[in-house]
Amino acid sequence: MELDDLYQQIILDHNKKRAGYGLHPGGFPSHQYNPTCGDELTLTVRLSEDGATITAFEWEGKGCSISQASASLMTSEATGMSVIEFESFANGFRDAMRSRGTIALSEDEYGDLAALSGVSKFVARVKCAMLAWVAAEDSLILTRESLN
Amino acid sequence: MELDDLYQQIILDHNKKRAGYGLHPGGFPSHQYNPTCGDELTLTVRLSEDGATITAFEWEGKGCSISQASASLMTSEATGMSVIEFESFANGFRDAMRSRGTIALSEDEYGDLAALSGVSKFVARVKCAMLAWVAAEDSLILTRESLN
Amino acid sequence: MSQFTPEKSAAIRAEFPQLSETVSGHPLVYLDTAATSLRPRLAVDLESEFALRHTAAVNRGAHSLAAEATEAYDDARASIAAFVGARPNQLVFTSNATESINLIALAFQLASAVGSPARFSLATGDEIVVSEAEHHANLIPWQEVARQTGAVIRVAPITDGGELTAEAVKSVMSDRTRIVAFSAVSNVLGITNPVRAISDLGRGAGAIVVVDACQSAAHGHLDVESYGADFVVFSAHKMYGPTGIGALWGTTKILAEMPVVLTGGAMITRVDYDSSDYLPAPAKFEPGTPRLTQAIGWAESLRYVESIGVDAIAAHEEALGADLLAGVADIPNVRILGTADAVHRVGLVSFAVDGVHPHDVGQYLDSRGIAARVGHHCAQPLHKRLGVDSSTRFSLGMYSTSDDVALALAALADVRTFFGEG
Amino acid sequence: MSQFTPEKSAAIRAEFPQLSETVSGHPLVYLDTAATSLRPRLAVDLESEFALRHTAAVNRGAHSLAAEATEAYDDARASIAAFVGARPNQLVFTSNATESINLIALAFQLASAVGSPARFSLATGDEIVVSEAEHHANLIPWQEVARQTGAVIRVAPITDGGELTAEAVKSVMSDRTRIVAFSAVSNVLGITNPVRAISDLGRGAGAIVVVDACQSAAHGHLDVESYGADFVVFSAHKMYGPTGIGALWGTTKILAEMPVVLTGGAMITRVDYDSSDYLPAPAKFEPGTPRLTQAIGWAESLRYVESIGVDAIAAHEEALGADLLAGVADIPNVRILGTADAVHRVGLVSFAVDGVHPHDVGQYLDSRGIAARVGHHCAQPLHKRLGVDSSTRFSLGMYSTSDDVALALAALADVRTFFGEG
Ligand SMILES: Cc1ncc(COP(=O)(O)O)c(C=O)c1O
Ligand SMILES: Cc1ncc(COP(=O)(O)O)c(C=O)c1O
Repeated sequence: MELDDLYQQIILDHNKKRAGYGLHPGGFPSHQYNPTCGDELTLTVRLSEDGATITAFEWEGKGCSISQASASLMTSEATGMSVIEFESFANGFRDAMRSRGTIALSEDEYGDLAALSGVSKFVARVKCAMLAWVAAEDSLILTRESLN
Repeated sequence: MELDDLYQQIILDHNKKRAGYGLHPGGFPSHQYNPTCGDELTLTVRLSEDGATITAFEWEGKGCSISQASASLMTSEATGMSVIEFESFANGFRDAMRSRGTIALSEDEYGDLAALSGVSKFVARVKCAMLAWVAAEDSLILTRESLN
Repeated sequence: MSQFTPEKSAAIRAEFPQLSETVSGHPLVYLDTAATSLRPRLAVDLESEFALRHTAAVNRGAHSLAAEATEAYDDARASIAAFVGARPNQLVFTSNATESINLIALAFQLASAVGSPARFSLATGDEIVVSEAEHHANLIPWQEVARQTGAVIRVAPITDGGELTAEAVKSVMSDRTRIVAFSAVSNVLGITNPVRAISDLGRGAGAIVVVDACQSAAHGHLDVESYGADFVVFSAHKMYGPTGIGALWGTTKILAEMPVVLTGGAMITRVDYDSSDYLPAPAKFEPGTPRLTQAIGWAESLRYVESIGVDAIAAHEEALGADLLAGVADIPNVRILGTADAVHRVGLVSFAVDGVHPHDVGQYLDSRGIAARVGHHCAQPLHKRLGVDSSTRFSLGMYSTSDDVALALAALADVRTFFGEG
Repeated sequence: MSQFTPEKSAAIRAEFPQLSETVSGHPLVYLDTAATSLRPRLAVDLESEFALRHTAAVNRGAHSLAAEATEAYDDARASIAAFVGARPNQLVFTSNATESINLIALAFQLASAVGSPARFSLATGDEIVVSEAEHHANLIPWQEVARQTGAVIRVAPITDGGELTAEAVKSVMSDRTRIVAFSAVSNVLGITNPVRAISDLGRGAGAIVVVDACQSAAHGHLDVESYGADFVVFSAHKMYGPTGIGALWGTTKILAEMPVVLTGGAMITRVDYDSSDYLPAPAKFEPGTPRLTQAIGWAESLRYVESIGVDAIAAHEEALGADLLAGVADIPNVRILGTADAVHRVGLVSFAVDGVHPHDVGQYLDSRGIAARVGHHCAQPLHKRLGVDSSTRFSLGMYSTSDDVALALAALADVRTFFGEG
């Protein structure tokens, strides 16, 4: 396992850039916590008025470069997706992360997120990469529940 | 370790003979218990009026041949001893039992009790051989306390 | 009769180096598997190898060694769970079955002290049902619960033949029954109890049902779900695994309801000076550095058991056990504890020899190389119930052979003569 | 600087096979001994050998194997006790230090529920003193005690430099102080606390004093008596011993007063269906089948430590630790947790790297073969107190060398550059 598999330049950049960073009031924020390292992240998914499309991800939190870059890259790549699209997008991402290096994210589908493919070889870091995604899925559930 | 070291004929005989068997009312009986096997033994030491001499051992109990023979042999060999004599006699017996085969009981001093020498090689059985002796020492203490 | 071919038996025995030791100058005949089983070499070797080359802190830190150790530990839990038909999250590691039962008992004590959670809170007059045949491990913890909470122990009678029936359990149940705790197989009687029927009775009445599976695990197919209980406990060292590790299995629901008992690191999410939040089971019950190499070794032992075949082992032990039982029954002046006619038995028989104390019986057997267990086998009340203080026990494992049985029976037949009773 | 000659170091390292493993293509530099220490071959080998050739039930049965196992187990206890300056009857085996503390905490919970024995019964408003620097293992069990009994946790402050003084402990004590629990050495700070002074304060006030000696055991001479406490706890796996075993040391008096917590077989004298009588310590606290091979392995590990010399190891680790500390302090933008100027430290340093998260620091170090611990090290509140969420830690063992230190420092110096912070 090479360190550069994990820390591609795009990741180091997004760790600093942090697209979507900053929470605004309202919405249904989800707070996620990683007990091993104490990292945490709060994220709100914003939907279009008809509830069908993701218009924004807003998040704040502290954590390692993988967790920060993953949140930032998700924001960059998934903003504008329909909720349905995002769900399968997130499933695909999770499958790749859990694959222990056997599934790579295609650049066609995942764009810059493909840079996170290497994480799946570092089992201890998969949770870091998933933190923002778990928060997004949870925020979507909270949003949907509020509609019922 | 040979089984005959442990079970000399004298022991097998005393396991049946059980000198001193039968408790009578009065005195200061001591009850001893071996938690590993559930064996128990109650023994009363009877002293002469001046409290100096052991006139009898009375005991009842159930247990293995070693514990029964040890009580019976103690009765045979130590009845009539002075309390002081018995104390050092019992100490010598204990030392031999705990010696892991390095100290043999002399026939001159211990008579038929010397047949128990072999027990000391069988660590798990030392407690059995000591049961009556611990009871005797305890009964003596109880008796002495009653005099104070 | 052995169900294994001589070749098969020889191959199995070669995996257990202790079987080539001698005792009192005779090749060891190990008939004490019910107390603790011998260890297969490949499992011990794997455990050493792990200790020597892969030691690292589990669930902590990002370094590769730690990640690998964590994975190995999780895999071990998953494979032990699979062996007993459980999901990994339902399997809590403990030190031994005794500790497993204590965790449950302590949960009751802790909850009762504060009155919550309700399911684990007992009040004066609530009832705890155990059987007359329990090991001390499945009796004394309940006595402590009773002592603290004012609950009452109700003892389900066994028959004179040692059998526990669902009716007997029912006879001591009432609308105050809150706990039903009993063993799948008594370690003295070897008789298989009607576990499912008793569990159904207990759970049907709203009680929490605890099954002590120490003697049924690894001697036949164990599917914890099929017991229909809330909790099932067992120990690795009776399943060809190491000392120092055992398990508490619980349904997902009951483990979620059960309050924490032991606390500390590795079972928390957030900790402040005043209070802390806990992870879900099994982590919730496993504070501190885990039994890492023991879990690895246990899992490997069970893999070995599976490679031979659980059903094949059960058939082998049952057939050999029948011979053993018949052989002991044939020896004059030897009394078997518990009926020899029970429909289902494991390969285990306890007995009393007329006129010869079990310590002496055991010593004599030992002089002929036979390792048998003597004493009350941690079941004093059961022995009293059966009219003896202690007994001698032969118990079989996967490595036992017809020769072992023959040698044990021959020696047993000579015991009374040796002690001048014959 | 290493206090061992290169030959001596090489001989020690040869005894720890894991040191010849590679990580990320580099020879392993193991700097995580404070989490769990590597295992010497001779101790692991002895443990395997015992498991493979001498397995038998301890404290039970008359067969020779069982008698031998019992003797070996008792001898192991005696030699571990001797290593820490204790008498064998004062040393209770547990699963780990966490469980040791929990036994004490549970004794308080159980006693408080029934109001007896008085020494272990707490009432609302009674106080439990801990320090700001405690491991979760020495904090959360007390929170549970407080939650149940209405007692209150009082936290003795450390200085910004991480030092705990007797005065600070005194400042939070009152006439309601019933328990004082603190670590001899924090696993994050590495600073040696004034244990005796704090114990004297606590016991002087009639409190029960509990010392967590996890990080002081096996890194220097440990004489439990000299701590002046009621209880001292430690874990084998931080002392070159196996996982799955630890100890609770208590004074003879306190162990006699302490109520039983875990119950079952092997700790009793007489058992009826209704109630039972218990043996004295340590048996009273050790129900069920003991951690046999683990005790044997632990004792052998300590024999190896003694063969090298406890004082020599302490001097070695202290000298090397001073280099490590100075080296880390010299790297720009790295902040050490706790003062670097403490008079007594063990070979351990935790730090934060500006702009780089500890997970990333650890991952980078790992890529250079260095096994360091990252995270909150089971001390979340302490990290918060020091203004960080988590940190990276280097810790030394008897096998650590100047090369290890140099490699770790060189890698650490490169971390910020790699992450574009340099
Ligand atoms: C100071 C301190 N206390 C307690 C513990 C807990 O030890 P264990 O996990 O072995 O129970 C540790 C180690 O993790 C420690 O360093
Ligand atoms: C039926 C039964 N229950 C409980 C136990 C206790 O097991 P352990 O000593 O491993 O905790 C045993 C074994 O001694 C047993 O046979």
